[in-house]
Amino acid sequence: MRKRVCIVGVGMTPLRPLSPDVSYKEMMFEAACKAYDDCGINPRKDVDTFVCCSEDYIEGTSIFDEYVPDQLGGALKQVHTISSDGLFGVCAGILQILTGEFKIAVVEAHAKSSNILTPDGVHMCALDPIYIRPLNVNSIFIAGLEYNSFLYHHLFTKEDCAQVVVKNKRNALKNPYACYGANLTIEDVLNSFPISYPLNELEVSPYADGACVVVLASEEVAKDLKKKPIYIDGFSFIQGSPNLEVRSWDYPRATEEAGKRAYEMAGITNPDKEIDFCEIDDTYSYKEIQHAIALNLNETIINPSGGSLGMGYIYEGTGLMRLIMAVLQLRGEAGGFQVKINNDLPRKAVVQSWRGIPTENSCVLVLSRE
Amino acid sequence: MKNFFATPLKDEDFKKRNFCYEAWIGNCFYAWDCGKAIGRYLEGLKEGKILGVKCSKCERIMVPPRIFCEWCFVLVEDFVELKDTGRINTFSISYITWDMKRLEKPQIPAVIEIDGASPGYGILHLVSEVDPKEVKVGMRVKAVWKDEKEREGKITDIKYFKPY
Amino acid sequence: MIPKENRKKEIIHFFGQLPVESLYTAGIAGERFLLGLKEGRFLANYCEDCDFVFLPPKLYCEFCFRELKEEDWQEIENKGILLSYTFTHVDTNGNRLENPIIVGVIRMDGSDTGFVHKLLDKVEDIEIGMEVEAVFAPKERRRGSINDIVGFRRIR
Amino acid sequence: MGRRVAIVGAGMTKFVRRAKETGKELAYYAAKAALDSCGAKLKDIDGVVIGSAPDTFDGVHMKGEYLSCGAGAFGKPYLRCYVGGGTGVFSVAVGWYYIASGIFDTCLVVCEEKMSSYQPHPQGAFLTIFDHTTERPLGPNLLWIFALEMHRYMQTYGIKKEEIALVAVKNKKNALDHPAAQIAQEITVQDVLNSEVLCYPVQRLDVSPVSDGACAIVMTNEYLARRFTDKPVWVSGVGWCLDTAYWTNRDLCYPRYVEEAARMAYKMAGIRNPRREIDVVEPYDPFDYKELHHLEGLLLCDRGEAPQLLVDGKTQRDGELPVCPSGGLLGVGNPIAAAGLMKVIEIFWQLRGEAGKRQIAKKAKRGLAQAWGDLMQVGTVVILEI
Repeated sequence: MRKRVCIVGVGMTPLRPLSPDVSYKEMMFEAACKAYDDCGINPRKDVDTFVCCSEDYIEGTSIFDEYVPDQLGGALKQVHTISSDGLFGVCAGILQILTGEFKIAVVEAHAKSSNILTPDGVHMCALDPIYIRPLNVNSIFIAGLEYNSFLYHHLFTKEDCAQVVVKNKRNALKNPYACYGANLTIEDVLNSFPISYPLNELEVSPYADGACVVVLASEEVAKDLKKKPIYIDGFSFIQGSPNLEVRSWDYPRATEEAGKRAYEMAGITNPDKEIDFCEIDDTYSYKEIQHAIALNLNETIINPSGGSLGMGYIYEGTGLMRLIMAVLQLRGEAGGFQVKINNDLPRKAVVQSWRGIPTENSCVLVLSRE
Repeated sequence: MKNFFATPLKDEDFKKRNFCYEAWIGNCFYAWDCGKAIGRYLEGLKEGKILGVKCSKCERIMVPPRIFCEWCFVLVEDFVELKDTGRINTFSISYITWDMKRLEKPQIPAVIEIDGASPGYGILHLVSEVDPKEVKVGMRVKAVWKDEKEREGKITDIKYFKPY
Repeated sequence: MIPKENRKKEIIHFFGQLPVESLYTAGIAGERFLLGLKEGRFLANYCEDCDFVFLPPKLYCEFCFRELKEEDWQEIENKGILLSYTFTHVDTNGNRLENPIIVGVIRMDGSDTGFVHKLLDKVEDIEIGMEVEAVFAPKERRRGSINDIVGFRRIR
Repeated sequence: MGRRVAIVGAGMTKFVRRAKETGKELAYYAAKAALDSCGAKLKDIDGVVIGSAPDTFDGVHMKGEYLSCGAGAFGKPYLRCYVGGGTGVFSVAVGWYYIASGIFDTCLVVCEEKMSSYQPHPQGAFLTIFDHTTERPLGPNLLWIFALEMHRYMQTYGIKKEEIALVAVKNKKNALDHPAAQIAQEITVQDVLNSEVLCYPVQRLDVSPVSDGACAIVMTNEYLARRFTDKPVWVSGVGWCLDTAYWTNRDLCYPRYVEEAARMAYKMAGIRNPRREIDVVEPYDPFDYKELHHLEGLLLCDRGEAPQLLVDGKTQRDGELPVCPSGGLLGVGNPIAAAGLMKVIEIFWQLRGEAGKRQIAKKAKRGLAQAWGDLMQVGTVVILEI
């Protein structure tokens, strides 16, 4: 059997709509301290490699990776940036540990969404500069097109999607890390502002500030650390096309492929039976349903944390925050939002992330307690 | 596919825009949270003071301030007031702007080691009121502050450093 | 953890921007396509290995990396069907719009891609599967840009 | 070291001031040329890595996503790595860990940069690399930090401008033999010293140009390597290291981050005495003094001694330790990430004896490529062996 990599420590700051009391460095430092304390390591001595996930336009700084080492304890050590969602960064960490050259890897991702005064302007810059941007339409239209195509081709209704919002925001009420918990009705969702038909404003994950740090270790090292490790049984990350014209509008094919590969690696043949709960991307309400179908998870408990609809969307940190939520569940540390399967802690979980519009990609991890 | 291939646009064609193109001006504005350490630093500048921090473990005094010691990885809380004098660690004489236009009066950027901070701990700033030919590494310099009323809590509250 | 401070803070934010002004070339395939639009023609190209017609055309097939050559280019008809649409009620700064902008995905006849552009019809007239055609800007206003097409409208 | 990783094919575009191609098309040219060079098809590739420096150059947010189709990433695992100027060489380290992990058998590594999109001058993208609160209000530009570092280096070791200028002379001349070169030319030390002073001590001819271009390599595990080529080149060591962001708190006279990166790579490659064991080296040379600075950081000479190697002619193509036989960034051009990968490709060609007119005199068995980036902060090193 292939060697597995373990998650040995997690740390994150509770998400907030605003965080004027701390700078991004201070926020990262707080999350890093928590994660190192969680597994009882000293980053200056014990960590072999650091991965930071960030995008320049989100930070407002070119070559942002300059500013990451100090607050993670990585100065004059092996640090690099993966410009992608935190979950892809975890894959980069796993690959490094599997080479045998590294024992402990740290993955960080964060967002100071509140510091971006012109988020729509920033998102516009992600569109193709020749074919799409000159149309001068807010990039949210891509979600509208996807949503409409999804409703047309699949047997789901607008109400089903609104129900996702209601469920996730309600779940988030029990989650102390979440900042957008609410008790809503389907009507509330359907009556909210139609930002890009059929997408309503409440169906879009609201932005938040927060930092997440995850510590990975090889199986041998993990045994000697503070807490029982969570194992990564399978992982996969798949790229689709950046060109809207060849995008698959009604179905996330990259997620299906990533799921297939991750399940194969983890030896999972019947996900619905074997997976106890999942934390999958819900940047927009319909995305949760799409991703659940693509991952073959129809009966499983979905997003007990409240997802990004309930917790908040922290750009590249979103995938990592979902991973942390899944780890807390598997460890039995989730408190008020703990999932129980026949009075026992869950054993296996799936975590998935997507990088948001206009991208087509997906990263899937299969976690297990044993 | 052959190696070493690309289609260069000639300067002339570029100037005349003899090709299909799109132009875009980014709308990317930010309000970065200063947080604790840099917030204090800027408030200090407004009051005409340069603040540093001291690590309780390795006892280094660092500037600009931060709430952690990057070498010991501990929390740092001890703010200390430094002097507004220092010595030039290294400097340059800049004759151009970023887009390669000539400057009428050259600028002298320098790394200035601040008195009161640990040796080698400096900040980036400008040196002025001196003939560029006279500037030397190791030269003693002192901050020239804006008037109290004009200071707004920015690094530019120090207009520049001058020899003294 | 970071200790709390009982102190009125004077300075909370620092304002700035990422000043980015860009000039993008349309590229080798893009230029040819846009010059076609300028003449009111739709040019596409075909990857034989993948049996796939790209619109807008590409220099290469992104699925198999075959270089798309001269003989792979073809003109297609100005006619297609609507695959999806949306009414966007916010502008590029996030401000709400009184009248939504309508965007659609169009599969032009003879192509395999979903071409994204604006729709010119009224909100109530639009349905998935309807036949549409491109409306070009007046010839003197075309400059070799995606906006040489004003939008698409239903064929009655 | 665990599993062995090979480079089996390489390709690159010409480096030009302004390319008509989009960034995607440039990436495609390089990637396709690399695949063709070893008879590989896109379907043979398991994973894709892209390296590209600031998004603001191309002017596209999430540039990694934007470029993915040109790098052949459709339906494949794909990551964009990013360590500023060090990205080009670092992307090979990512390719290495893709394969050395045992998860992927083959990998395509592509580096692209299209700096000309930035208006009015690509230098503007560097205005925002400084700390937004404590430095940017002073209006710093990229040349400042180089000038500050260069001055500190010269001052500390008593190095003369004439000695440093020799690097520009050597590299621009070497580039005359490089078919991708953008600004190859024969110049003299006097030309460098007489060129316009931009930011003392940096002068016009001390600086590499802004460029558009792309490079790509194909990497495989040891079992598949010979299926693609008779002459695989092995990646025997990779190293990287990022120093603190507080650059005004460091002594700029010595690149200790390059030393740490080199030590990591030497250890992995089992190299005890790099001065004897490295045959050819491509250190990063966006500015002429940088080549010398980096030779010292790579432990290939003592601190402050690199200029002597150059003066003695030891770093010429027929010397004891050929340095930048390609012509480097100063001669071939500097599309940031692509320039780093160009250096790795040069070592690949040199070791295979395929460098044509650029082929070094001695028989090379082991070579090293290095890049540098961020706020004089990151060192990335790759060691190749045949």
